[in-house]
Amino acid sequence: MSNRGPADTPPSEYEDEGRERLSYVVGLVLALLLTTGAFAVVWLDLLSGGAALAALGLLALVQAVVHLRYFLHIDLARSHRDDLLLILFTVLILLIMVSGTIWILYDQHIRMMA
Amino acid sequence: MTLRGIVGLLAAAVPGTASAGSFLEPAGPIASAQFSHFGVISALMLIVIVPMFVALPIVLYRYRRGGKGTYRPDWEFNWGLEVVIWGIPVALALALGMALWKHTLEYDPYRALGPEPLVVEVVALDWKFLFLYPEQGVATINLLALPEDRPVTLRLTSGTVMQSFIIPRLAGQIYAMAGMQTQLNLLASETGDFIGRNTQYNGLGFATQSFTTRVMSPDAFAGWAEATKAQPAALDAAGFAKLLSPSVVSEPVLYGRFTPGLFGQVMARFAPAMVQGHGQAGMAAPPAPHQGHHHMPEAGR
Amino acid sequence: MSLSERLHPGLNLAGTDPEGHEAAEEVLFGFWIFLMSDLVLFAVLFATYAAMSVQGIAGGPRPAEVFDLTAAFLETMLLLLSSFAFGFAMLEMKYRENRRRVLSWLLVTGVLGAAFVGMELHDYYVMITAHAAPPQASGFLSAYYLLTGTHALHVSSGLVWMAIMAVQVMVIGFSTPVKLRLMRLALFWHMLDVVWIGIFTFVYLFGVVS
Amino acid sequence: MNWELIFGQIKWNSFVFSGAIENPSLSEFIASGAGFIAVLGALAAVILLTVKGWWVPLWRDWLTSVDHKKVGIMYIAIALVMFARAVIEAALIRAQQLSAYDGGGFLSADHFGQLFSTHGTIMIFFVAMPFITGLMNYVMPLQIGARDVSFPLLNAISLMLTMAGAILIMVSLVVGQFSTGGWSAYPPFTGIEFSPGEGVDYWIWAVSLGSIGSTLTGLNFAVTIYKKRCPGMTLFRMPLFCWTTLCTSILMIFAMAPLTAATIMLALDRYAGFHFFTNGDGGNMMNYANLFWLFGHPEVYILILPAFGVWSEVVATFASKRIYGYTSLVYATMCIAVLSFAVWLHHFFTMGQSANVNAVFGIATMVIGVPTGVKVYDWLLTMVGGRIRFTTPMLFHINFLLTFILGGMTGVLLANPGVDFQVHNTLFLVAHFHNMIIPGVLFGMFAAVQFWFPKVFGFRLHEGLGRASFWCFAPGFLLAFFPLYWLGMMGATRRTYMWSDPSYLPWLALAMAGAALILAGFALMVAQIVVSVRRREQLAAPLGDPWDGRALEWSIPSPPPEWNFAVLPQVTARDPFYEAKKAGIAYRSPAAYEDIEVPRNTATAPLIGLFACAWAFALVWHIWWLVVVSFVLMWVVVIVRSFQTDTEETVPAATVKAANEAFLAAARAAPGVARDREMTSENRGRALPEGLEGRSGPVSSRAPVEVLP
Repeated sequence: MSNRGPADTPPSEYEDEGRERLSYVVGLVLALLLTTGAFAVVWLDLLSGGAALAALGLLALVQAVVHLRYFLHIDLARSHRDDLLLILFTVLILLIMVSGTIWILYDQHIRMMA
Repeated sequence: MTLRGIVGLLAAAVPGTASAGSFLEPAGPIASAQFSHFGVISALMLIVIVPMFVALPIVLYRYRRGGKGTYRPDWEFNWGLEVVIWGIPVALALALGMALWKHTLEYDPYRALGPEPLVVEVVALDWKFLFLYPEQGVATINLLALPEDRPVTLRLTSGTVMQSFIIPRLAGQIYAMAGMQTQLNLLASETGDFIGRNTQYNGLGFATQSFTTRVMSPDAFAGWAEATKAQPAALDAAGFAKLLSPSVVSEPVLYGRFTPGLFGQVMARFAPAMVQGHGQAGMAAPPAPHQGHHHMPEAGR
Repeated sequence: MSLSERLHPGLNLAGTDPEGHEAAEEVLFGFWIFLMSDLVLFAVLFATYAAMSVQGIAGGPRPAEVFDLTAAFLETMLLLLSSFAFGFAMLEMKYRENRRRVLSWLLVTGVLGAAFVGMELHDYYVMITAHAAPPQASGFLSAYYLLTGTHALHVSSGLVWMAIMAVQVMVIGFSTPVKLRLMRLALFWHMLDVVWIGIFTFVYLFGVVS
Repeated sequence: MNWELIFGQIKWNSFVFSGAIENPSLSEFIASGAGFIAVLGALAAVILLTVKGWWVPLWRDWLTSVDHKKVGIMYIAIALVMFARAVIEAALIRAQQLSAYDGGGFLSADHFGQLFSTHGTIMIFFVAMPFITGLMNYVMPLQIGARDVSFPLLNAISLMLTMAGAILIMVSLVVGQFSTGGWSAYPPFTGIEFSPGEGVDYWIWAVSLGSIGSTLTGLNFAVTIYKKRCPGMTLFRMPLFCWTTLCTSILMIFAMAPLTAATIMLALDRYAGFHFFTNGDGGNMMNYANLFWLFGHPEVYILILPAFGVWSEVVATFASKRIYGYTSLVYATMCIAVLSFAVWLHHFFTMGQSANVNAVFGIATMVIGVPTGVKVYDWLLTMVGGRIRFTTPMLFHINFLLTFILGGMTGVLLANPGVDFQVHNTLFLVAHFHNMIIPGVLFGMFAAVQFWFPKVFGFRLHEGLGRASFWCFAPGFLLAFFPLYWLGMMGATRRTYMWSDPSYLPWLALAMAGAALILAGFALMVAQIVVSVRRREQLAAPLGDPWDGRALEWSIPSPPPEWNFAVLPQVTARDPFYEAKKAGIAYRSPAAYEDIEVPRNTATAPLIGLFACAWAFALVWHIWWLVVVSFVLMWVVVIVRSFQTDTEETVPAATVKAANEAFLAAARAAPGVARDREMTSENRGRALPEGLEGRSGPVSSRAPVEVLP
């Protein structure tokens, strides 16, 4: 990919811009593949039941990571520790809340509604 | 139990324990276990409480301004003490946790207390409770008659808002919710009248929403059932519809018979799908392994 | 090199605008926290949906009966491309500060985003008219409309924000506050895309599979 | 014109006074009286402001201010006003229950229902929350050596949203009824089918405004602590109050979202016929309990952690000693913060889920007891080796240690599903959470007021009246709530406006006596403030350090200048001001001064608050035109603000220098006061550090730096 910046732009910035542009393109391509893959699983009946759910969940997880990495530029090696800790803590809280809620309500379903 | 003895003695010395409904005077194994568990936990907790009550006055006296204690303004840490103040609570939490685990699993309100329990269906209504006896074919409002020493299974639902059902001297609370069915198993080992009530606020008549639990000898219970059957009043769908409007019932009402399957119908008013066609649905996320395995046929009848 | 090594989420200004990068530190961290809080809100809505899509059918339609996967796929593509377009708007802002090109990329982003919202509204219209599935029909549908509706509302407010930012770029130009606002909008936009991954997977695909 | 189009569902009989006319009874007269007092209070405030000509200063210096110190003071003012209402409601509740044997009493069931609902809602959302938020606002930036929070305007907006919620609740005294669903507003009782009026809507919108404000506050404080610490102030050098502020902020960021979700769902159920928590049609009321307590449990720790921070500051200062086990306390705080997200089910053990679920959450709850127990013993050990002064805050602390540990014991009892089955929804539970919140949070805040008041206003509070109020509050609490434990074990249910068991009577009488003592304590506290304001000359401590303080806030004048620190401090250790005093380098003049940028005052925040309040009121009464107009205006204000570029002003270095050098000179010149004289008028805020009295005497005014002889 070539880019035409102003003549006074130092060369290092050309590299930076190329790298960052590439990041968005890679992100787009991967996201397209993963999305199409997820829909293909359902449309083409590639898998069924639990396997399909597991595969879809995995594809969604990977795609979320792709978005974080290539669109939001979160990089394990080069990012702030504060930000990373925040994300990890958020993930922990999300897991507790979502899995706890589903566990509780599922248990209720079995005990009181089924 | 000696602990119970002590607490009982204490209770007798304080005004108020003559109250008709407290787990401090258990009349069955469940309430009794809850009472002794209360005692065990309280006793264990003294391990952290007593040292504070002993040490704090000493420290305050010794290290008050002008006291004899040496002033060490920069002292801030000691490994030995640190191990003690983390270690004792951790050990205590372990012990308490084990007691909790054991008690909770053993006294799950859904666990039947023996074979052939007497099944009573409870419908929580606005400011009264309806009790249905499928075995005897009778129904009552605000009177729960029970035989002594026979396991009882209460199945609870609500015809209105969420309520919390309790007979303190026999067992603890469980919620009754519309379209859902909860269970409470108990056993009465003493005869007598015990108070039961709703503890979840549900409007103007809440304060008065209590009922009598009358525990009788098995023979007396059988006699009671026969006598109640002879009552002329019958509870049908139309009669139930009238009960749905909020009211306070001061004297118990007895019905000689009721429309069979009434309990299921009350549930079905709020959850038709649960009764007819549940099981096809699966938890969307994550996949639910047990779905559809827990039919409860009586709910569908 | 400590400035360019310590990177915050999203595009960093370290290489081209050190002063802006310094100012971004606090502001972007704050916005990132806001996004995490918002994510918790979505998580709770997801969990509610997961339970309601099973317990809350109440004799009404089931997920598989009302969802249109083709529409969901097209919506996914629109949102993904708009996210991508926003990325390019940010690159133009960072390296050239060229108003016309930034605005054109923002326009592309906005049009794709608006198309996404339009398609979702159309989905709702079809569900309500053709499938008799309004939010009042059952707990499941209430949860569905709340989850997707909250997302659509986020996208719509993103569009309004984008319009305001376009005006600010024209009126104020690329001052540091304007740049920082655009960077925050970019984070917001990308994060909505991440939430949408959850929606198309756990709502639409899971709903049709199970 | 169509009445309903303009006024929505407001009718003539929506006004509280109509009840007293149409249906005269003591209960209605009390309701009208409360409404009357609210109107009269507002009127009196308007008249006072007009007569004294305070409208302009109120607007110019306070409402439009974005200074964290003023925002903090306004938060605490809200908390105190709302506390006055809620504590009177508490006394009414007690009086009703005392007099309500077999249907006696003077309140109607409906009025009683509103009382316990407003009491709980106000105490949590509009007393405890603003109190801790105000305190963190004032103290935290000073302790980390910052000039303000990261986003001062956002801070002011949070305040105004909270104020809008508080005003909405006050309005409900006069127009319409409040919810009777309790502070937790469980559906389906609060659904449209069973609570058709406007009461629950008041609850929903008041709480939503407060919770949005708190989320933004949490965000703001977390960024402030992460990004605005002064040079050398590493995380592990921060005062413990800052640590607890950080953990509380993080809890606020994550815990408010489930509440917002729950209130939105409840609102959709009520306004638009959705079925989240309804009876039937696929609604599931248990999910409400789940969502509410996903917020509600962390909320408990949002309240108590800042109080823990206060206790740490108080005990170290009045024992004149380093805090024992700093690192231990920090990790204990973190443990509590994380674990608080994993125990919410213990609020509904009785819903009927399986024993495994109950046991897991019960054990998780007990585990929280471990770090809490550690903290309590850390505070005890802090006193070991100290020189303890029994000042008012310290008395509150001692009382806290003893009562809180008892509350902890009942908490562990309640964590056992088997015990909870028996005492859930009884007065035992009521006693337990009041036992945690009153000696822990509320008295913590009172201690904080006594402790930091001289910093905020430049003069000390009257110590005698402070101790007198303590000696009402502490036994008052014991009398008011320990009988409730026993009543709960006897089977007395909460939220009953009458009862029929004669054996409850003596215990209810004791509780009433306790409530009266608490009221007396509050009256003494108000008297203390009034007397202290009158004697402010005698009590003045402008030199900033009346208690021999340890953290940075004591190194600056009282009240602090708008810019807090003339030059941002450089920190090399924990307890930096104490270390500076010890090393003899306190009150040293900085090498150079620079211009300081401070944000200009702006009408943005009060306007947003005003429109938010109008919006919520319109939603309550279904006044749709006002809903649209106020919502649009709210965002117009935000957008207009975003186009303003000139939002800061500069304080010239010369101004800063003049002010700061005058303060430093006065501090150096002042004779220090030793600890045994700290409650006399000799205490002008220049402390002789405990244990170092012999080394540092009055310093000659010629010395540029305080040098030890």
